[in-house]
Amino acid sequence: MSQIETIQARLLELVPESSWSDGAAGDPFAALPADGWHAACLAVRDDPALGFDFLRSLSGVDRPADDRIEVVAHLFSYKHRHALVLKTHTGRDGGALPSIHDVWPAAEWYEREIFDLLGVRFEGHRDLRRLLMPEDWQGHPLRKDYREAEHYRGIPTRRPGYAAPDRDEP
Amino acid sequence: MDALYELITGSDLGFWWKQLLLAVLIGAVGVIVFSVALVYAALMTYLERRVSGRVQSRVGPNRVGPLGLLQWLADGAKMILKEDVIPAAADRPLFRLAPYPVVIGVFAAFASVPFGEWLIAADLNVGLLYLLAITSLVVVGILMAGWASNNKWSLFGGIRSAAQIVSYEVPTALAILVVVLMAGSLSTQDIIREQGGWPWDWYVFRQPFAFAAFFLYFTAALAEGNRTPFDLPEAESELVAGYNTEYSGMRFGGFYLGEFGNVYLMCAIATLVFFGGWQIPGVSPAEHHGSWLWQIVGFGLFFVKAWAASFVVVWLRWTLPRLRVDQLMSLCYRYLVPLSFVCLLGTAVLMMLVPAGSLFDSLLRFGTFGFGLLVAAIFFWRVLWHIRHVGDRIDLKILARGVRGRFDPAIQHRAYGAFRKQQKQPEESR
Amino acid sequence: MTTDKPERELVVEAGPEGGLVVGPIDRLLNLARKHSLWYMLFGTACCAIELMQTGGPRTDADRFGMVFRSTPRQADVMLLAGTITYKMASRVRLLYEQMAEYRYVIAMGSCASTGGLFQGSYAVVKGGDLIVPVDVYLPGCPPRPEALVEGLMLVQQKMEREPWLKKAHGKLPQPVDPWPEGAELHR
Amino acid sequence: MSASWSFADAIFYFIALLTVVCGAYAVASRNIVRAVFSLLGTFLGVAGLYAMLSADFVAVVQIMVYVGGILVLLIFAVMLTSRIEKAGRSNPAARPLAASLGVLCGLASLVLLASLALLAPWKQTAAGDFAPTTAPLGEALLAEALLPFELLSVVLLGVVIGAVIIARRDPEVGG
Repeated sequence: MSQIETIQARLLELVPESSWSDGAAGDPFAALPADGWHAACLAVRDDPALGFDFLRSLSGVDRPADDRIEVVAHLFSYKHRHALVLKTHTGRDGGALPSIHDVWPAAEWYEREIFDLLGVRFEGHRDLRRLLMPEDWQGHPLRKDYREAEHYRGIPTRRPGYAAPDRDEP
Repeated sequence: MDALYELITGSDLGFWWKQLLLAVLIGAVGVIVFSVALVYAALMTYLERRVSGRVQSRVGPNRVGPLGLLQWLADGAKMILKEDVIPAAADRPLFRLAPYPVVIGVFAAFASVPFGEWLIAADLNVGLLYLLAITSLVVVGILMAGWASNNKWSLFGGIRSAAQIVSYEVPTALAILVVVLMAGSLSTQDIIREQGGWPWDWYVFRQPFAFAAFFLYFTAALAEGNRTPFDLPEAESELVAGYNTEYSGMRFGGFYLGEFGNVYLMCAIATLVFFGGWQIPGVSPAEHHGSWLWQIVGFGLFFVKAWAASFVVVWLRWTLPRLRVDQLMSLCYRYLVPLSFVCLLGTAVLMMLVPAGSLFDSLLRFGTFGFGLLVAAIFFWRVLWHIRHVGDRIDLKILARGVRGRFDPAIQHRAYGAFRKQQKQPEESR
Repeated sequence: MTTDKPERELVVEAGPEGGLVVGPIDRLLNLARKHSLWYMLFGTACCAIELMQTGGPRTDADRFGMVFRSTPRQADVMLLAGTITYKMASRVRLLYEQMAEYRYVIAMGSCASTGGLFQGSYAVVKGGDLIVPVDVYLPGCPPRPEALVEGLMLVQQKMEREPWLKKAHGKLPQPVDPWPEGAELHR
Repeated sequence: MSASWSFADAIFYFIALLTVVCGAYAVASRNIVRAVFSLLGTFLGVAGLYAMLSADFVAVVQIMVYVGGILVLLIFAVMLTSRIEKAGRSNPAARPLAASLGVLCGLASLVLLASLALLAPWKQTAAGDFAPTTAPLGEALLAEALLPFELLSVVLLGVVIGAVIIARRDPEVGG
């Protein structure tokens, strides 16, 4: 049994509601429903056979066609030297997810970034402020249907009289 | 000064005329001292920038005047022209007042610094003590600036500076006391007169404790003047610009000049206390006293000694990294203060046991002098060793050829030719 | 608010007879001013690396009397060294406002001049002149230290031709400030 | 003594004025930081008065100890008080009861001092020539007044040791 199959078996044991995908175009991943997200993360971290002690990346993907935003966690275990991708999703309008910053403290800023750029609220996050954009910014720039305002606090967002690439294409 | 004073008091002018003339005389002396001190402080900034340039293998300011010598004039005029910003939340009266104690503290001290035998504004009976006392006004000014700016970096800078200056005043004063003990006087001129022109007559080489006291004094004075490696109050990586963060224009200029004036001051004190002041080798004080020529030579000697010490201060600044606050304090209280007490006690014991002029006294003196020479020789040998091991980049020949070598393209080509070739080759092969 | 292109005529061109009369006192003051151009130790992105290099041995800005000061109060020229994000914009403006008069601004590199490479980005200010009045624009990504020194010398030339006494009393046009008095930017 | 003012008299009155005004400001100011800083003027003024009394050594030591040491210590102490947050009204002496008490005490001592000054038979002597005082002071300290001098130094030593013991952190309680 290869390493990834071991992980798959153990994961299905721990989190039965996860659906496994072999990830035809990339890494294999496990998709979870939003309400099992926090428990699943805790489980894969604390299980001695999995032992994912390191959150390599936490990112978000906007999928307007499915009307949802996916959140992807790339995990790694220093102990066993294996990796795993976990995915979950939430709705685009006011979607919320449980925060996992208490599982991996590194998630704190990642979640702030996802909140900032995609507008996912992470419930239980202790300091959910915008990370990259100014705090009074309107909208979430990485959403596919984002349209930039003409001005931000009086600063024109396009250079006056300057042919800029069209950013409004959906 | 004294002669003019006697001329005025001895004349048969009316009472009011005498008073007026005396006031004018005092005012004139004040203005002269202040201007001289200003120019010296300003020249110090020039020295700082040129030496830092050389240390970092740059050139330094060279556009204003010959060799950039008038750079300080440009800076000064610029500072006067700049807007004088007072932050809205600042404590306005204190903010405006703060530069004055600093400027007064430093420049009033110049009144008691001898530039030559005749060139001293006030040869005070308690001269050295006055120098140490009046410069403590600087602390108050710095604290005032730190508080009044209403800026946390300013306050940190001000408090650090105050703690540092107050602490290091102790070893500074104790190290100077070693010499006061030997000279039996606090007057700056008396201390210089007690020494001689030859290096082995200087107090620094009189006996081993004085030699150690010089290094203690120099270290502690560096810290008192907020100079690197003790420039924590204005560490720009931590505190923006320390206590003068909020100051602009000429108020900042006051702090700036005060700081550099302080550097010259500490070097002048080192010169007069340890290095024989204006004494000329082979010229007796009696000969010195009456002759214009010797006065000028003495002035020149004092100038050279003090500026050589200033050069070392600047050199240290651009060589050494900064200390931490706790290291700074432990250096003062755990090493410098006990060591200076040891020096003071040792000097007293030596003075009790060894009568002046005895064989053992001469042995001590020349032994210390020889040891000093040895230290200097080892130091310069190390410097040369390092320069040689840098590689071809610095050619000692060019130093030896002196000024001419710097302007003669042929010599430059010969000296730097090898280095240039080395540099070109990798570019061509790429 | 300000959407018009800021006017960026040099002050020199504003006078009669092709230039303003610069009197002898002005000349002297300008000589002092231009040789003591202290720049602010401030960088927003990669151009700041070249800014550091400019103070180093090869270009040595100190030859012209240009040294850095780390506090805006004591700086004469602000170098917008690098990409300015919207989040940084209020800080840039605040630093500019903290500088004591007279003050000059150099937009160093493409990003600070026009937004440059990040023209299409949602997060980048499209040119430093949208938040502070800019005197000199330096192209380059980033400009070489030599170019930066040339930019500083352009500021010197500008200072040289300014009738300082008149300027100090506000009788001459200044570079257009896109942020008039009272504009809300920083809190 | 001639009634006419000399230059030295003008300086004396200037210094006296500086001392009194700064001292009054230190007492009356509502801003405790400014009050402490105004002590600088008082200390300098007192040093000036010493200098005018030909006590050069005492004058210099006054500046060194009071300005360089005690004033800085006072400033540090004031900056550590909790009232400092509202520096504008940080001096509790401005409260009516305390202020009236202070004024009463001040008036009483003023009356006492003034009556003493007026009643006392002042001995008038011609102003002596300026003579350095450092050497006589040193000799007095190490000969006549040796015992009190040494006792004082023992007291100071005790104070220093006590301060160190109070300030020392117990290594077992916290690092």
